[in-house]
Amino acid sequence: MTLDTAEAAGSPPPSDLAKSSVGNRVQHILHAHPSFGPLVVLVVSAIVFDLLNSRFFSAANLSIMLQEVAVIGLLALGQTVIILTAGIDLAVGAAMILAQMVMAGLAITSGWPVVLALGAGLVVALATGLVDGLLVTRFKVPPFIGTLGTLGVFTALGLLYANGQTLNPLPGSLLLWPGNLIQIGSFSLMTGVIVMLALYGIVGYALGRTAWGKHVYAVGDDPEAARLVGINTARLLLSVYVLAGLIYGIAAWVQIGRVGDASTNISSTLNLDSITAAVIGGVSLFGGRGIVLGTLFGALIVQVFQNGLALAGVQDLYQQLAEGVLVIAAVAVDQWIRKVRT
Amino acid sequence: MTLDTAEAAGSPPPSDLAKSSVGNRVQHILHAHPSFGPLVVLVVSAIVFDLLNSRFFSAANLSIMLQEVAVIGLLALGQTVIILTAGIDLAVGAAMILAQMVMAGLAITSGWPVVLALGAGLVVALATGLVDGLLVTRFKVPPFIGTLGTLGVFTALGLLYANGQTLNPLPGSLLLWPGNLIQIGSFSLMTGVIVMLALYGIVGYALGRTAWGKHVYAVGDDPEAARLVGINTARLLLSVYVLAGLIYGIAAWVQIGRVGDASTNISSTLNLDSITAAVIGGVSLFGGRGIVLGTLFGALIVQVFQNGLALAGVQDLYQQLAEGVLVIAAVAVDQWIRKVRT
Amino acid sequence: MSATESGDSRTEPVLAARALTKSYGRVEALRGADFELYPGEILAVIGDNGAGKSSLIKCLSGASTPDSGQIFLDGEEVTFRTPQDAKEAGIETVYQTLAVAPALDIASNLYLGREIRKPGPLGRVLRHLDITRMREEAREHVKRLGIETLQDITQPVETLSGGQRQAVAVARAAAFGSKVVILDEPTAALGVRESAQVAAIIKQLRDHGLPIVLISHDMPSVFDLADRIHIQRLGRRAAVISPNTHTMEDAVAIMTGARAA
Amino acid sequence: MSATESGDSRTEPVLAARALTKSYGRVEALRGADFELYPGEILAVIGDNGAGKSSLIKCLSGASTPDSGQIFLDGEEVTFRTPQDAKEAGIETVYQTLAVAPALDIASNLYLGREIRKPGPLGRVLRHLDITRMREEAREHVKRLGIETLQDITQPVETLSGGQRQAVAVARAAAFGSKVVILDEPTAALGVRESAQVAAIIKQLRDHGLPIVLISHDMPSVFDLADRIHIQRLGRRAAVISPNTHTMEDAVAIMTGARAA
Amino acid sequence: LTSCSSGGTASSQGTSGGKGGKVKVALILKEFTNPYWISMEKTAKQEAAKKGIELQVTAGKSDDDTTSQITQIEQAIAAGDKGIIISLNGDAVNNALLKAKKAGLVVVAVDTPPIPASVADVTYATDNTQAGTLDGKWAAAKLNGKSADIAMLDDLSDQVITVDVDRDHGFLQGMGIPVGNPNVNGKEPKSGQYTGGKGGSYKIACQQPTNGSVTGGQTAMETCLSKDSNINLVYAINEPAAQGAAHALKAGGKTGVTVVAIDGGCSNLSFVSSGQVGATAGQFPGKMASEGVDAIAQFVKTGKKPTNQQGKDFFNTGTKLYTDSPQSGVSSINTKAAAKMCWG
Ligand SMILES: Nc1ncnc2c1ncn2[C@@H]1O[C@H](COP(=O)(O)OP(=O)(O)OP(=O)(O)O)[C@@H](O)[C@H]1O
Ligand SMILES: Nc1ncnc2c1ncn2[C@@H]1O[C@H](COP(=O)(O)OP(=O)(O)OP(=O)(O)O)[C@@H](O)[C@H]1O
Ligand SMILES: [Mg+2]
Ligand SMILES: [Mg+2]
Repeated sequence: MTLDTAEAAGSPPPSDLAKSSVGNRVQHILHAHPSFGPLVVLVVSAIVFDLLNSRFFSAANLSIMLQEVAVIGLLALGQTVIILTAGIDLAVGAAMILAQMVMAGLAITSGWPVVLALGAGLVVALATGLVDGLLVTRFKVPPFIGTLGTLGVFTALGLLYANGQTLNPLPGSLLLWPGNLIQIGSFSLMTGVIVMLALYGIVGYALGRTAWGKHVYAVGDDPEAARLVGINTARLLLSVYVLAGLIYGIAAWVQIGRVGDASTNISSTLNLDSITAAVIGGVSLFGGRGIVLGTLFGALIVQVFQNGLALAGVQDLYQQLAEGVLVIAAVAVDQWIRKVRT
Repeated sequence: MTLDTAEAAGSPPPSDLAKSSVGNRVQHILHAHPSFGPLVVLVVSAIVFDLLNSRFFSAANLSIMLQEVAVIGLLALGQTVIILTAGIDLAVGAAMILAQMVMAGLAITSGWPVVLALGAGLVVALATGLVDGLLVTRFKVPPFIGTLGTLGVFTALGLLYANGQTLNPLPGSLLLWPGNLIQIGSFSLMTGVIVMLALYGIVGYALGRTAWGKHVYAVGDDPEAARLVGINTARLLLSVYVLAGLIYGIAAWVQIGRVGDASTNISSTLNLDSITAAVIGGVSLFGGRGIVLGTLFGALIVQVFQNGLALAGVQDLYQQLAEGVLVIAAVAVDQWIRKVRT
Repeated sequence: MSATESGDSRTEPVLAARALTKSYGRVEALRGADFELYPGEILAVIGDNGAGKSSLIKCLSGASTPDSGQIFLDGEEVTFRTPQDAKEAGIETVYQTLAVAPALDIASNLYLGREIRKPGPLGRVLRHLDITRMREEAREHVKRLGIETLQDITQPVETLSGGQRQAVAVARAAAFGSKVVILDEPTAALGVRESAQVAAIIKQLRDHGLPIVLISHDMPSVFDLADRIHIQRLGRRAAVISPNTHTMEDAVAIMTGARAA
Repeated sequence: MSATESGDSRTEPVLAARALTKSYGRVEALRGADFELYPGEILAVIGDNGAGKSSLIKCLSGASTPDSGQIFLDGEEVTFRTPQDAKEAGIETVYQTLAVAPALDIASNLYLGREIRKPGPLGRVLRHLDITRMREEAREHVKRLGIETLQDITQPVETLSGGQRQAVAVARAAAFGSKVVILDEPTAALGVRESAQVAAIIKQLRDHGLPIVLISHDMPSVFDLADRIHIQRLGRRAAVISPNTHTMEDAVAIMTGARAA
Repeated sequence: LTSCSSGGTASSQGTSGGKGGKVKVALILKEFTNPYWISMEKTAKQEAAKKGIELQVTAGKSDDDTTSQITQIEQAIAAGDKGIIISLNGDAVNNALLKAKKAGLVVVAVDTPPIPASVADVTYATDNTQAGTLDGKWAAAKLNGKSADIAMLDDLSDQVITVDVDRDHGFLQGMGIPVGNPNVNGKEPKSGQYTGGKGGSYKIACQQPTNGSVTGGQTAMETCLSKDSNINLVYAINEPAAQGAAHALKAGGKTGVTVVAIDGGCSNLSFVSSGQVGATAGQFPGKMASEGVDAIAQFVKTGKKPTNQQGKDFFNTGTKLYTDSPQSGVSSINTKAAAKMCWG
């Protein structure tokens, strides 16, 4: 009998760092921090755009980009939590518009105290989440259809309530608070941006550091397994939709503050835009994979592309073309960065 | 030693029909024919709408409903094949519009022979599918992002090519052929509807009765398993996107025939509409589950709702509201019909 | 259903079922299955593939609802609508499909549904998980099952080897069962040493008074461990035998229908 | 690496590998593994959980690409970029994860990638599958493995019992292997009778001259079937032994590192 | 006409005559999110009620959705409506409208003239070029010889629509800037001399799409300011876009920028009175709608189809410039007076 290779009995498993070449290191970082890819894309494209037009990195332009990302960033945050459960929310924009019209309508048309009107708007937003959540959990309607239906319903309700009006809150009103600008040198930071970042922090914490978050991932990953280990998946999903609704309510407030009035005439692609931010940020549409930080980067990447192309003087139609190409390139680069040999 | 239950040794397993109560029968039908649910929804809602307005079942109205469903039905067919592979196509409408402008532009502006112009348009449509397919298979871009990017690109290309023009093909031209009406009594059947039904037949056959179809389902169901059994998943996916592109090209032709001209203003929600038809028809957005017949029913259901509500005299925003509610109800009923005890 | 094997017939079963049926479309998985588990015993459940063993324990653990029949816990009739109900009643189960969240790491999976929070206000108010502690304990739990090849405790379970993954699922049940532990083929993917460890743990749990249901195709191990053996056949309980009075050949013969029990 | 057990050393290996390495991030699954399979033999591969057995055969079957090292088929160096490449070279594999399409029925899964078309123009031109024939043959194949509880041949495999599902995967390899058959724990979920059937089939295939790689944790069955035993440990081949010269205890001791082989 | 028929359930008038049932008319709007359309709907409904007409109001999903509009036209034909009042989303609906005409329906276009104009029997619309020209003239006069650094906030980037081009070009003409290509936006020389008012040098600092929405206007203005912080004149396609621009200017701390718009909605007048929007060219959607309803009512009564004014492609419903900073040579009315004729 001849033996091929002899392994010293009981030799300890080799240390984790035994073979840690630079390539391995990078791979390990990427494994541990999956939103590193989008970050690289963000930084590189920002630098390129600054080379094309040096105003890009001006304080004024940076302030504006952050302001512009506040609302969509918030919507994408709620969307991300839902996508993590393998859901999708097509009614995100409609819910925000409805909440916004309720806030402004109660405060201005119906003359409620602003605090109450704001609270009522948040409650309405929360209720939109509750409706979506119940459709998904109770009536077993796939999230795509449930929220497509409520997209129609919330849009109609918002328009019926608004009755064709654009409402302008009084200057200095609490409703406009998220639009306040904090001057830091020549950089002006909008309060709503701080609100958005704070919410990313809170939701990121809840997802990464609490049992609730682990359950969100587990349900999105394999709902049957989550059910079998004893997670109340229906209650969990409901909590997710309600949370998302609340975030949309806050987005409504930020929207009023930023724009200075409440109207129903807001982009009809908010649902696609918020999903795009999440997917560019590395969140899987099949659920269970991704982090909110990625979504934030995703939203910023889209913003940087739009702003950068406009500043670079690219014409309308070509801008749309270039944006399409860039979005694809961003994700292709991210895929290439995170490619793990199999 | 006492035995609890004695089973006669080697007793044959009980016959399949041993316990076939009516409930069981229905369940079995539903298992074998998962698009039975949408069919029930379709029939019931059609009957209800006819009770609300007896014009609903008039030959004229039925003709119109079928005509209206032809284009979206074709788009939803291509979309369904992609969804079955766990993909999604956001560029479906953009690809159709581009192909349409190429067909009409070459035939009218550039004066190509109509057959060649038509062929070129189909090739362009096929190429859009090829691009999407390559993005997904070569560059590993998630379908959502890949087709979102090409949505921008194809839209821009279509507009640049069209240069703001609406093109009217000559009467009697081949380009208008799908719009021809075949009179059957007072019922007028559009040629494009026959084209659509034929394509549903062909694709349904390919999916259900050929190896290619089995592979489509396998790849959508579990891409890793499909790879391990030796399916060339990249080539398969590519074939799916190219096929879908071709179908969009045919949809472009039908669109020209039906509308009588080619313009870029069609609808920006064709992507959502086509996905909706598939999902209402019971196709899973996670891939691998569903049949094209379901999609056809799904497209018809949406059409019946729109038409029926309008005939019933439901006004403006309330129509939008009611449509949202009905779409949810349709799927909830379907879920309830197919509910299998677990 | 008059008497059962072993002296346990005087005491009341911890967990019992009467005439459970369950069918899926045309397929009848259970056709009136009975079941009894007595305090402090290891009950093995054996049977051909497709005999309805997993279907049976799914009903017992709330993972599925029988079409008809009754389930009793400590003599009281119960209805488990969800696995959570059964878990709250103290029934811990390792399913044949393992029921893990593939993208989550080992510790998160081990503690899924019973996470440990940090001590102090961080845990109480902010509900911060004690991730370090869960990781450390997870490493211990898995080691205890003899798995020594684990290189990285932060690996998502989808990247684990078949056996490592099973170890995570088994460790979960072993660590947390409070009234009954049900194991559906817990050693199928495990190596020789690891299987032995699991056997040792099963014995240990029994010695602590916890009754155990063990589904397995490994006859030698079943005859080594079990106090009683429930033989499932064609969706019913064909017999209950004792490893003392019957041989493996007897068991296999009844199982396959070669003998009328 | 001079000589190997058994008289097969004179002939050339059908399938061989030298110094394969493979790591995933920080985890090293293979650390220079060697491998040889000789014509007409049953080679068992045993080892602890996580020893790298599945990783090894994944490299051999094209399911994954080694970071370094070489693979030889009939003495020629080959690179399998996809499982398809290996399959075309005649290597049929049952993976531990089974690799089935859950929503497809049994026949579709069995024939996935090698579907049978209808005779005549229907099959040639329209590529119509012969679904009736595939179903009938599938039923035969599964029966042959001893699975008798199957009630409905049109069941999607996701609704099959654990053992039934494994039987589908094994039947596939057994039916189609042309040069080498690799089985990664093919009997883990199978019952007593079914495992015996698979063992019989393995022998039968070998008797037809097909060499077989069998990964298993079931020592008695390994010692019963194998001509040679490859012992994997910590990502390397620790030893190759013969069931004639070594006992199970020897094997386990080498496997677990209790003995220096 | 007769009283409201039985609850409107079964439309018993299967016969083509309006006998017994109400005359039915379809009002097909572009979309519902812009208050402009809601306002038009309201007036149309009032007028219809007066004339005893049953109005079925629908709209596209967005302002490029011709698919829904085609469906709605065909349904109106199938439902036996007497006429269609439509604000069309694109040329793709032309054939459907021709079919409607063939089936004997009166087709009235409102707000947006179809191309060719003969697709509709009559069109009631704002003369968008004239509206833009008013803005341009006023702005040129207001500049009083100063150089102009202009931001052009158009409607859509992805389509060429007549309203967009007419207003944009009207503004440029009013300013006295030559338009490059009469069919497309953005082809004018990027700098040069404007000849309106006292005349002076101008520069087109940026041109951005707004989709005619507040957020779009705001984003566009912000981008423009990033490109060129010296902008002192902003043309906005409509009032929502102008409001967004005004807000962006305020947030950016920019003062002394003149914004001009087109619309004339009541709820937007405060922007004009506060000076955030310098002037706006008011249009009269209510007039368009009620004229449309009247035309169809007339047809039902007399069988006479309405027609456009001789030699014109559409019936101009007029436009008035609203501003609190009147300029000599440009006729305008102040916001107080405007409050009586604004819409919404
Ligand atoms: N969801 C389902 N749909 C249809 N049939 C099912 C379903 N679940 C189980 N079955 C069928 O019920 C029968 C019993 O399955 P079960 O999983 O209980 O067997 P088992 O005894 O655990 O077998 P194994 O030893 O292979 O795990 C099998 O024939 C199986 O195919
Ligand atoms: N994709 C992956 N990512 C990270 N680690 C992996 C991956 N695949 C395998 N491993 C690790 O590689 C090692 C070897 O795994 P492998 O599956 O080859 O073991 P095995 O010998 O087949 O074990 P078992 O008997 O349990 O099936 C294990 O430590 C496993 O965790
Ligand atoms: Mg089982
Ligand atoms: Mg393995």
